[in-house]
Parts: sequence; C-alpha cells; structure tokens
Amino acid sequence: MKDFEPKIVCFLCKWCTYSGADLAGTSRMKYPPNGVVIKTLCSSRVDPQHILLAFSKGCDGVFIGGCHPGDCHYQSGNYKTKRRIILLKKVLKQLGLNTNRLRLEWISASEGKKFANTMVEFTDQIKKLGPIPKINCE
Amino acid sequence: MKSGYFPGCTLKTNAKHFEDSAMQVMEVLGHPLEEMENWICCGTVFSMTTDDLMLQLASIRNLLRAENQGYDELITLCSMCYNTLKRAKEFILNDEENLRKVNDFMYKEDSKFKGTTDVVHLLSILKDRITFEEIKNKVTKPLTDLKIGAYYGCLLVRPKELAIDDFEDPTIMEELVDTLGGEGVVFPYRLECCGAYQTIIEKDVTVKRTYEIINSARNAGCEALITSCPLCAFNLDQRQKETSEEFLEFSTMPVFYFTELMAIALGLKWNKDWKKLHYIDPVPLLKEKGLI
Amino acid sequence: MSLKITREKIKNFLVDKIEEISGQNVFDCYQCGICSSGCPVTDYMDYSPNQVIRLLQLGSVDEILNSKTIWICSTCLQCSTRCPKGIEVAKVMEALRTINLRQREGTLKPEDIKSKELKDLPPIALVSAFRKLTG
Amino acid sequence: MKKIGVFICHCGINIKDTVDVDRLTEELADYPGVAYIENYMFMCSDPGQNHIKDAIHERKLDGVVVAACSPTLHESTFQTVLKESGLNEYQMEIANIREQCSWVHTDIEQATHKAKLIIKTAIEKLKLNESLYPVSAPVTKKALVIGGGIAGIQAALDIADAGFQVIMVEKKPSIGGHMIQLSETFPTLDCSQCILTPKMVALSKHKNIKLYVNSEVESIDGYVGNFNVKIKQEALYVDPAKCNLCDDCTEVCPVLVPSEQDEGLSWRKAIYIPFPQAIPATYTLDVENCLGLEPIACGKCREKCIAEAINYDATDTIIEEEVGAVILATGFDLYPVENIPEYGYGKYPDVITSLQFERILSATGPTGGEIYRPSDGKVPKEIVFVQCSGSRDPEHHLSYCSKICCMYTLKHAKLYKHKVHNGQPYIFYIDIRAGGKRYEEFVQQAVSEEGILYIRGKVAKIYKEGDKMIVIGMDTLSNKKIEVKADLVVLAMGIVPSEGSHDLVKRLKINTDDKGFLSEAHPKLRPVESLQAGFYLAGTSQGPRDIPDSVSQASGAAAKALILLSSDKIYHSPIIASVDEDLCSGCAICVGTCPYGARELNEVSKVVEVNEILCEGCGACISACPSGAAQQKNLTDDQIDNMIKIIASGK
Ligand SMILES: Cc1cc2nc3c(=O)[nH]c(=O)nc-3n(C[C@H](O)[C@H](O)[C@H](O)COP(=O)(O)OP(=O)(O)OC[C@H]3O[C@@H](n4cnc5c(N)ncnc54)[C@H](O)[C@@H]3O)c2cc1C
Ligand SMILES: Cc1cc2nc3c(=O)[nH]c(=O)nc-3n(C[C@H](O)[C@H](O)[C@H](O)COP(=O)(O)OP(=O)(O)OC[C@H]3O[C@@H](n4cnc5c(N)ncnc54)[C@H](O)[C@@H]3O)c2cc1C
Ligand code: SF4
Ligand code: SF4
Ligand code: SF4
Ligand code: SF4
Ligand code: SF4
Ligand code: SF4
Ligand code: SF4
Ligand code: SF4
Repeated sequence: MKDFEPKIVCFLCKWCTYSGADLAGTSRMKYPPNGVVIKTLCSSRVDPQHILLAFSKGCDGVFIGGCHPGDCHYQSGNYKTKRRIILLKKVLKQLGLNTNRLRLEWISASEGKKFANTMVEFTDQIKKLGPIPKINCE
Repeated sequence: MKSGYFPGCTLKTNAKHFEDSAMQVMEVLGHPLEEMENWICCGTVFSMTTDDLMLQLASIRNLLRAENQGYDELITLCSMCYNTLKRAKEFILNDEENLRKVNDFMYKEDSKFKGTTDVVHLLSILKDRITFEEIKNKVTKPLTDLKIGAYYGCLLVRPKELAIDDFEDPTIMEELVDTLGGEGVVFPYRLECCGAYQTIIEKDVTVKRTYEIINSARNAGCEALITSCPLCAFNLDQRQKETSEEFLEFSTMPVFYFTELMAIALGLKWNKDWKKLHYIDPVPLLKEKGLI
Repeated sequence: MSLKITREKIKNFLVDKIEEISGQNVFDCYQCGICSSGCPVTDYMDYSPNQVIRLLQLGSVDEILNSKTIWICSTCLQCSTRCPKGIEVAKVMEALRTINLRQREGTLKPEDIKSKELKDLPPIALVSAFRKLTG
Repeated sequence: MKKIGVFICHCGINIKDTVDVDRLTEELADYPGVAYIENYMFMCSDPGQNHIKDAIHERKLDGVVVAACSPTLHESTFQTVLKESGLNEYQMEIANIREQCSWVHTDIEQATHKAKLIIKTAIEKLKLNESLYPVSAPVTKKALVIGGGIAGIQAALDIADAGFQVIMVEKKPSIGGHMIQLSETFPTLDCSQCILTPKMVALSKHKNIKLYVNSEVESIDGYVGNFNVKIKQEALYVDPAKCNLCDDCTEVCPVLVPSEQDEGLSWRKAIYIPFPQAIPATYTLDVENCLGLEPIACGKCREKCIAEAINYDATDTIIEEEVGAVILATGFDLYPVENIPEYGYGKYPDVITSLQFERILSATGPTGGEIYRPSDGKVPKEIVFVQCSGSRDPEHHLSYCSKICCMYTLKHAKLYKHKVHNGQPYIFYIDIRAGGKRYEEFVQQAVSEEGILYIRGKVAKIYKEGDKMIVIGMDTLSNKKIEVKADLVVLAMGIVPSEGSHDLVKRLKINTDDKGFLSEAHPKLRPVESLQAGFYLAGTSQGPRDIPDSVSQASGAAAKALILLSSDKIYHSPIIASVDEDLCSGCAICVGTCPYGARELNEVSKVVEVNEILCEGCGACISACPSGAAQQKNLTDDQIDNMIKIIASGK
C-alpha cells in the first residue's frame, strides 16, 4: 500500500477557494499533487451526481471548496451546497462508503495556507482509507 | 368537560374565607366547585432546578390523581398552586426521560401520569368560561364608589409563558372589579413582589415591601386591595402590623381575596367568620360604602 | 484586591454545574442591568443580580456562593421575564442556592422560628421557605 | 471533431523547472482532438501570442488550450488573441499548471503527471464549448425613486443632475420624510428643515423630475433596464395648480385629526397642508377623515374655496411609466412604543417618544420650540431619556442596535440644556455608540461641559406619582438602584423598516433580511444594490442609519443606477443557465433555488425559461434539476462528467 496515490477531484468555486488555491501557489506553499481542480462559478453548481460519478469511476476522494457562510458571491449558494452534501453523505453511508472521502470546506481567497493544509490533510486521510472500493451507483 | 377544584393547604386554614367565598360565588354563578379527592400539598413553590425530579413529585402526584379521578381540568384559587402545578406539568411533559423517571417514582399510584388534566386559575374561568358580562348580569349589590387596586404579585403573570394575562400590563382583575360595579385602579406596584417567603427569615424586607406596595396603591387612590394568593395576603395584610410599628405615618388598608368582594356584589351575606381572618378590619370600609 | 483570572478559573466546573442545574448560559449576558433595576430586593443584596451573572462569567463562583444575594432573592421572576437575552436569572439564583443546599446548610433553621410566630404563619409561607432555604 | 491547439508555457523557469514540458508535448500530441501542440518560453509575450495566432491560421484550429498561469492573470489576454484571429473567445481554455501545479509541487514526475491531467481536462471541456456572445438588452434611460425622504430626494437629484429623467413616488402628501420633522441635527446642530427644504424645492423645480405624491407603486414588471411600472395615485381632491394656499378651507373644516407631522401633539383638519414648507405646496383632503364625499356630508371647504381648487369627484388614477432602474428609499418607522407597556406610553402623557420630542424642540412644532411637557404645559426641570427602548432586546423586541438613538438622545439632552439652563437631563444607557466623524467629541463635550448625567443601566419601569414620572433604573457602574422623579420622560425608540416598505416588498417580491430591511447584494462589496438586478437601495430602508450615511448611500445608489442608465445596452456574461425544453418536466424545482428570480415557469408551454439578463450563472439551479434539463453554458453536466472521467482514470 506504500505506493498508493489517491485520485482526488477538487471542485473549487471561482470567487473564494479557487483564488485561495492560486494564493497558495503564489506563496509557493507545498502540498501533495493528488487533487485535480474543476473550477465552478459557485460551489452550488456541484451536483451530487457528479460526486457519485467520480466515486464510481474510481476517484478516491472528492473535495469541494466554497466561500464562508455569508460570503457567497451568490448570497446563499454555499448554504445550498452544505445541505446537499449533508444529504449525500447519508447516501454514501448506505453505499458502504466512508463519508470522510467527501469533504466540504469553506476557504476564502485569502486562505492560501488553509487550502494547502487542507490538501495535505485530506490526501493523507484518503491515503489511510486506501483505494475506493468498487461501487455501482449509476 | 369535568372540572375539579384543588384547594391547597392554606385555603383550608388561614385562607378559609378565600375558599368559602369562592365556593359560594361559583354556586351562584352556576358552576359549583367540586373538590378533588386525596389531594396533597403541591409543594407551594416550583423548583427551578433541572436535575432534581423529586421536587416535582408532589405536584405531579396531584395531577395524576386528578387524571385518575377523571378531571379534564383542575381549578385553583391560589396563585402559587396554579403556578407550581402548571409549571411542574410543563416541565415534566417537556422531556420524555423526566416523564419516565417520574412515573417510576410513583409506581404505587394506580396508573401512569400522562398530563391530560389542565391547570387553570379561577380568574381565567371567570373571564373566559363564565364571562364578565354574565357576572355583571348577576350583580345585585354593585361596589359603587369603591376604589380597588388589584395586586397581581408575581405568580399570576410570571413566567410569561403561563401568565393569565399580559405579563407586563394585565387588566383581568381590574376588569373584574369594574364588572362588580367598583372602580379597578391600576397602581404602579401591582406586579411587584411582596417578598414572599422572605417573610420568615427577612421579615424586615417584607415589611418594607408591604409599606411600599400599600403606599403605591394609596397614592393611586385605592381604598382596598384584592389578591388571589394567601402568601401575598399574609404579607400585605398581617404584616401591616409591623409596618405600622415601623413607619409611624403609615396608614393601613384592607386586603381582600377577590372572591370576597364578588360574594358581596353578588348579594351573598358577608360572613362574620371571614372578618376574623383579616388583620386589617375591612368592615368599616364596607359599612361606609353601604355594602354590609 | 484584584481578581486574578486564568483559563482554568473561567472554565470552572462549578460554573458548568450552575449552567447545568439552571439550564442557562451566563455568557449570554451583556450586562444591561435590567435584572437588577427590576428586582424588588436589590437594595438588600450584597451583589446585584447583574453582578452575580458577571462574577460567574469571571469564574468567581465562591464569592457568590457565600453571598447574601442568593438568599434574599424571593424568586419573583421579574429578572427572568425582563432579561433582553432571555436569561432566566431566577433559575441561576436557584442553582446557586441549590449548590449550597446540597453541600451545606441553608439559611433557615426551623428551630429559629419563634413558636408564637409559628402559630400565625400560614402553611404556604412555611412550606415555601423550607423548600427554598433549607437543605 | 474540433481541431484543438495546445500551447504549453514555460513561464521562464517557473513552470519548466518542475513540469517536464517537452515530455508533455510529446505525450499529448496524440491525444484525441489535439491537432497542434507546442511549448514556448513566455506564451503571454507578443511573440508567444503570435505563435498562437499563426497556428490558428495555419492549422485551421477551432479552439485553443493554453497551459500556463491562473486564468485570473491572462484569460482575457488569450481570449483577445482568439478574437483577433477570428475565433470565438469562448473556444479558449486555460490549464492552470503554474499556481496550482508547478509552484505547489516539488517532484517533477508527479507534477508533470498532474499537469497532463489538468491539460486533458481542459481539452475535454473545450471539446464541448459553444461559441457564445455576450447577452445584451437596451436600456430605458429613466429611473424610478420610491420614497421621498432625504435618501430618495438625494438619489433623485443626483440622477436628474446627471441628465436623466426621474420619477419619484411618495406615499404621503409631501416629500421630506422623517428629516422634515427633526429639530436640529447631530453632530453639528444645524437646523434640519433649513438644510432639507432647499433640496425639496430643487426637486420640485427640477426639469428632469416628475413627482407623484399620495401615490404608491402597484407593480413593476419587466427586467433590469426595462421595467414597466404601475403607479396608483390617490384622487387629487385639491388641484395643486389652482390652490393658492389661502388656508380658508381649514378654517371651516369641522374635523380634527391628530397631526402626523407633529406626531399627535397637535391637531390638523381633514383638509390641510401637512406643514408650511410642504412639497408639492398644496392642500390635501384626507378622505379617511373627511365627513363624507359620496354623498357629500359637509361640503364646507368647497363652498369656501374661491379658487375653486376643490373637486369632490376626483378619482384615483393609475399611471404607467417605463424606467430602466429603480431606487428603493422607503425609510423607517419607530418601533411601536405600545409594545413596551412597562414604560407607560399612552398611559401617561409625559412619557413621549423621541420623535415627539423632536417636534417639541422644533421651531415649527406645537410649542414653537419651547420645551413644555404635554400634560400641563410646565417646563420640565428634570428630564429622563431612556436609550435602547425596544432595541438590543432579542427576547422581547428588536435584536439589533438602531444606531441613531445614542446620538439623537445626546442631541436631545443638549438642546434641552440650551433651552432650560437650570434643568437636569439624565440619560439611561447600556453602551454609548458614537462611532462617526466628530461624534465622540460631541459626546465628551456634553458630559464634561453640559451637565448631562449618563447612568449605565436599562430602565425597568416607569410610573406616575403625583405629577412626577418615577423612573426605576440601575447604575451598574456604582451598583446602585436608581430612582429619578422626572417631569418628562423621552423614550429613545429603536427603528424598524417603514410600514410602506413592508407593503411594497410584499407586492414587488423584493428580498429583505429577517428584520424586514431590504437585503443588499453583498454586505461589504455591494451594499447599495439589491439582489434583483436594476434595484438599488438608499437610506434607512436597508438598515438603521443617520442622515450623513443615508445621503452617502443614496448618492452611491444613484451612481450605480447611473452606470446602468448611461449605457445604451446592458451586457452580461453569457456563462449562464439554459433549459432543454425537451427534457424539462415543468416541476419548477429550479425556480425556487435561483437567488435572482431568473427562472420562471411558462404557464403555457409548461417549461421553465431563463431570463438571460437576470441569470448570474451560479449554477444552483442546475444541480437542483432532477431531469437534467437545466444546464450551464460551457459547463454542462457532460463537460463536468468528462473532466471527472479524466481525473478518475488517473491517466
Ligand atoms: C428622533 C430622531 C432623531 C433623529 N435625529 C437625527 C440627527 O440629528 N441627525 C441625523 O443625522 N439623523 C437623525 N435621525 C435619523 C434620520 O431621521 C434618518 O437617518 C433619515 O431621516 C432617514 O431618511 P430616509 O429617507 O432613509 O427615510 P424616511 O425619512 O423615513 O423617508 C422615507 C420616505 O419614504 C416614504 N415611503 C415609505 N414607503 C413608501 C412606499 N411604499 N411608497 C412610496 N413612499 C413610501 C415615506 O412616506 C417617507 O417619506 C433621527 C431619527 C429620529 C427617529
Ligand atoms: C485592524 C483592522 C481591521 C479591520 N477589519 C475590518 C473588518 O473586519 N471589516 C470591515 O468592514 N472593515 C475592517 N477594517 C476597516 C477597513 O480596513 C477599511 O474600512 C478599508 O480598508 C478602507 O479602505 P480605503 O480604500 O478607504 O483606505 P485604504 O485601505 O487605506 O487605501 C488607501 C490607498 O490609498 C493609497 N494612497 C494614500 N495616499 C496616496 C496618495 N497621495 N497618492 C496615491 N495613493 C495614495 C494608499 O497607499 C492605499 O493603497 C479594519 C481596519 C483595521 C485597521
Ligand atoms: S460565492 Fe458561491 S460562488 Fe462564490 S465563491 Fe463562493 S461558493 Fe463560490
Ligand atoms: S437582564 Fe440579562 S442581559 Fe441584562 S444584565 Fe441581567 S442577566 Fe445580563
Ligand atoms: S427572582 Fe430574585 S433576583 Fe430575580 S428579580 Fe426576583 S428577587 Fe430579584
Ligand atoms: S381654500 Fe382652496 S385655495 Fe385656499 S387653501 Fe383651501 S384648497 Fe387651497
Ligand atoms: S444606538 Fe445606542 S440607544 Fe440606539 S439601540 Fe444602539 S446602543 Fe441603543
Ligand atoms: S475607538 Fe475603536 S475600540 Fe474604541 S470605541 Fe471606537 S470603535 Fe470601539
Ligand atoms: S427543475 Fe428542471 S425540470 Fe424542473 S422546472 Fe426546472 S428546469 Fe424544468
Ligand atoms: S444559474 Fe443561478 S442565476 Fe442562473 S438561473 Fe440558475 S440559479 Fe438562477
């Protein structure tokens, strides 16, 4: 298992977390390269279907980053996301997946350090969980 | 709807005139009071600790017995009984775990407590069930010219969740006085505490409270007070003795239970025995107003 | 004398206990003082109700447990009904009394009541005083 | 299939040192869709840009992926390159392999691998990108201002001065709002009416402003830049053109009504002028209180009016106007004082509200500016002010701080001292909030020089004894219970959104916060815009504030409205939502998720339609749609799925 390199999809909202990730870059912070980013305008664009697809296609973790409560560029997008993720976690449980494979974090444009730290932690956590078991949820 | 009457200890002793007058008044109004059986002291004060259920048992046992005797509601005359029984009920029913534990304690009773019996104060019955209009129709000796201050004290209006009227600005007792043909006078200290049980260890405090409350009433033009709590009545009436001793310029004022004045207005005979239970003799005032 | 506050003191287990017994969060208080201005017996207290809450926030529980205030409180609930933050101050007072009553004696000893008085006192006064003031 | 060109940037050594760009170029050359690939030292430099342009022409590319720095930096640079090469700018995608790859990773092997995945996701997204064009619509160059308080007046004047037409709608018979009731204003103590009336007159004379008083907006249809407004104007029983302000009618009118202007401290007739400086300057007949027009029950005023200005047969009219922008300035009301019975308002005439005290202080008020108390007209020698009356009390009243009462109370105490030199003002307070320019100095001067006594504690109760008002409070600083025997008590009432505001937001479905104040689009960065595009917020309708803040916000709202009005067309990013009519079941689940009201169910076709001007493209609706009918342009579910598949494959 030493060589297990998890595959992680990161959905980042353009206004906050994507900019936070850029800041981590301009500040040359280091974190593991396992997460690959898909940029959305708002975290509320992320459909639970996408997350399930990611898991079923073999992603080991899914990360969603949005603005802090009250800071959403679209007022309440991040609250909608939060509600959806809570529900989805229940579904994941029923599918026998560890809900820690899915993580939602509020990271603002100024929180480069938080982004980097989160990536370190999350990758580490997924490594511990090991490769995703085969699921079928289509 | 089957209504029971819960007297509480003091109505059988120091406040016998409260009970007597209420019984007679309700008879006249066509809603005689039926005393529940087997009641015990409610505990007088509600315990506000969240973690000591034993202190709620007395109240709950009464309510359970009322339930078993088939009463849909329990009418109280005493403000303290009303407050204690009602709060105990809400407190226990609000939490399933409490309910279970309390029922465990009372395993010797005939059945489990469910909380189906309501607790109501007589004033609410008068206003909402019988209606003041109906009472007005039965008034034969209006309390003309009598200026009465209603002393609510604490427990009819606090906590606000079970206040029998607006907790900062109640009018129910003044309306009742008006109904009886008297003049209900709103005075500033009518919701201020009389010192309650401090009467035992801090008598001075209650004496000072009595002084302030009665003065407040007098300044507003009251000639007498009415109350529905035997502890208030004790402090405001009996403690006028010490008050007069301490404050030389103090002048006394009779204190009635509201049902005593109802009895008079409804044409019932003023009972001489009641007089003995008053410290400040109300007879001169009643005579002056031509009421007895 | 200055009050020395530390993290441990503020997170005092007694404060937790008081919050547990009373079901109130003393940190809701913003010291508006209306509990004290409405209290009928503030004049006789050594700490006014708002000070009681403040001292709890500072973790200074012993000071209040030994105060006169908690015994003078007549449970009139005026403070509880008026508190803009919905703190039932009367319940905090009750919790403070309770902690005392559970550990030591209350302020009322039955034998102190004069027998002559005893005759006049209505049951309602005696029972309520015993329930609030004796352990 | 689209022919895609991939351009990998070295960024000097910034990318190249960590990502093996040559190997990437090699490995991706065969990737499906890639028609051309190269790497270069600085893609954003002129030579770099020319590389792209040349390749587009020579290789007949349909789209371009630039693997470089964050799109925040150079997205528009490369979009321009495409435009200049004759391609649609939305056929360009950036793969961020610098900020989110080379700068944050150290292992060349791993970084190169991740860069490859990033580029592949960009290619996959690009494959399904549509060519898009900015959404546009024409703009009606006219603004509607609702509410004629200081905020509305300022906004209307600013827009009109910039050369645009303004329609102002005011509910009451005159503009002026609350400010016209005030005496003098903190912190400078200049006379409120003296500084406001010139503005009111300027508004009424402005060639670009049309004023409707006694009017209410019934409905607003359409969308940003193109609103259709219906205004209901109450019957004009007195013709402003004919009325010459002789005041003859009021003399004969038999009806007395408490004056709104004087907060009930004086009386007016059923036909009246709200105050001498009212704008429009005309009399008003108050139908509610007039003895009756149909059939005429009194008729005295018409008989008396020589100018023949009075017409009892007038009727309400509905006026329609087209506007491009709307400014909401519907103001505030005092928190209902009846809700605090323990303070005795209504029971005791000498417990009054702060606005009543303003009227008593005002030279045009019922006492001509002399301080007499209402009950017996005596000059109060001891006066108590009770701050936070109704405010900061989440348990019973308002949870928030009303922001103006600390300052106006101090002003009241000062003005009182200026009139009653030997009088004593007491102010009960919890905290003094004086955070404004020169406000703290205003407070300190009063405390040290004017003999105003602050007492820290909330008042519990007020009652009457003899001819005094007894105020029971607390001084938490000395731990003393305080009793003041006062001659007059002034309650510093908190403020709430006006009743007119409540009615309006219900009719127009405008977002408010949980207190009923109008919601701003962003608490820090878009405080004068509503969430609904084309609606701007001014003054106390958005939250408690004083005059300087109301005026600044009004000018801000006007500036925002002017941005809209001064463009011929409004443009909008085309990255917005769409609906596939064949898939949409009409369930309308998406409609409720949209924060901008951009989705509407077409009742005839039973499918949802997107208002392209209103949609901001957040995508909330898309993830809510159960049937996949809702999509986001250039970020469709298919595009996201394809990207996920790349990442999941790990190759
Ligand atoms: C007692 C008191 C003293 C004050 N003293 C000062 C001071 O000294 N200095 C200072 O800076 N500030 C002071 N203020 C604050 C100041 O009054 C306000 O900041 C200012 O008046 C707010 O103006 P506005 O235009 O937002 O609201 P408003 O003045 O309330 O105007 C709103 C207008 O909109 C109208 N309206 C409402 N609904 C509708 C509708 N649906 N359709 C059409 N029209 C509608 C209303 O009729 C009103 O004319 C004081 C406030 C009070 C209460
Ligand atoms: C510790 C602290 C915490 C804060 N926290 C918050 C908060 O949580 N929330 C909040 O809303 N506000 C907060 N603020 C307030 C907030 O920072 C300010 O309101 C805001 O930054 C003001 O922006 P500004 O553009 O007016 O001024 P500044 O940010 O000072 O910008 C002025 C700019 O002008 C430049 N400049 C100056 N002179 C010249 C010149 N002659 N020529 C050219 N350029 C010049 C300066 O270099 C500077 O870039 C905080 C402030 C502080 C000090
Ligand atoms: S505001 Fe919404 S869109 Fe913006 S960054 Fe946040 S979650 Fe994303
Ligand atoms: S009333 Fe409530 S908030 Fe005010 S001081 Fe007392 S406990 Fe604190
Ligand atoms: S309950 Fe106690 S502390 Fe509270 S107001 Fe009454 S006497 Fe004072
Ligand atoms: S009498 Fe006629 S002209 Fe004179 S004020 Fe009245 S309406 Fe105007
Ligand atoms: S401005 Fe002052 S008086 Fe008004 S609510 Fe805020 S703190 Fe209270
Ligand atoms: S100076 Fe700053 S810290 Fe002090 S009161 Fe003003 S805002 Fe608060
Ligand atoms: S949620 Fe989807 S199917 Fe339902 S109305 Fe909206 S677009 Fe149509
Ligand atoms: S993308 Fe956002 S703004 Fe556009 S219609 Fe959907 S929910 Fe509304």
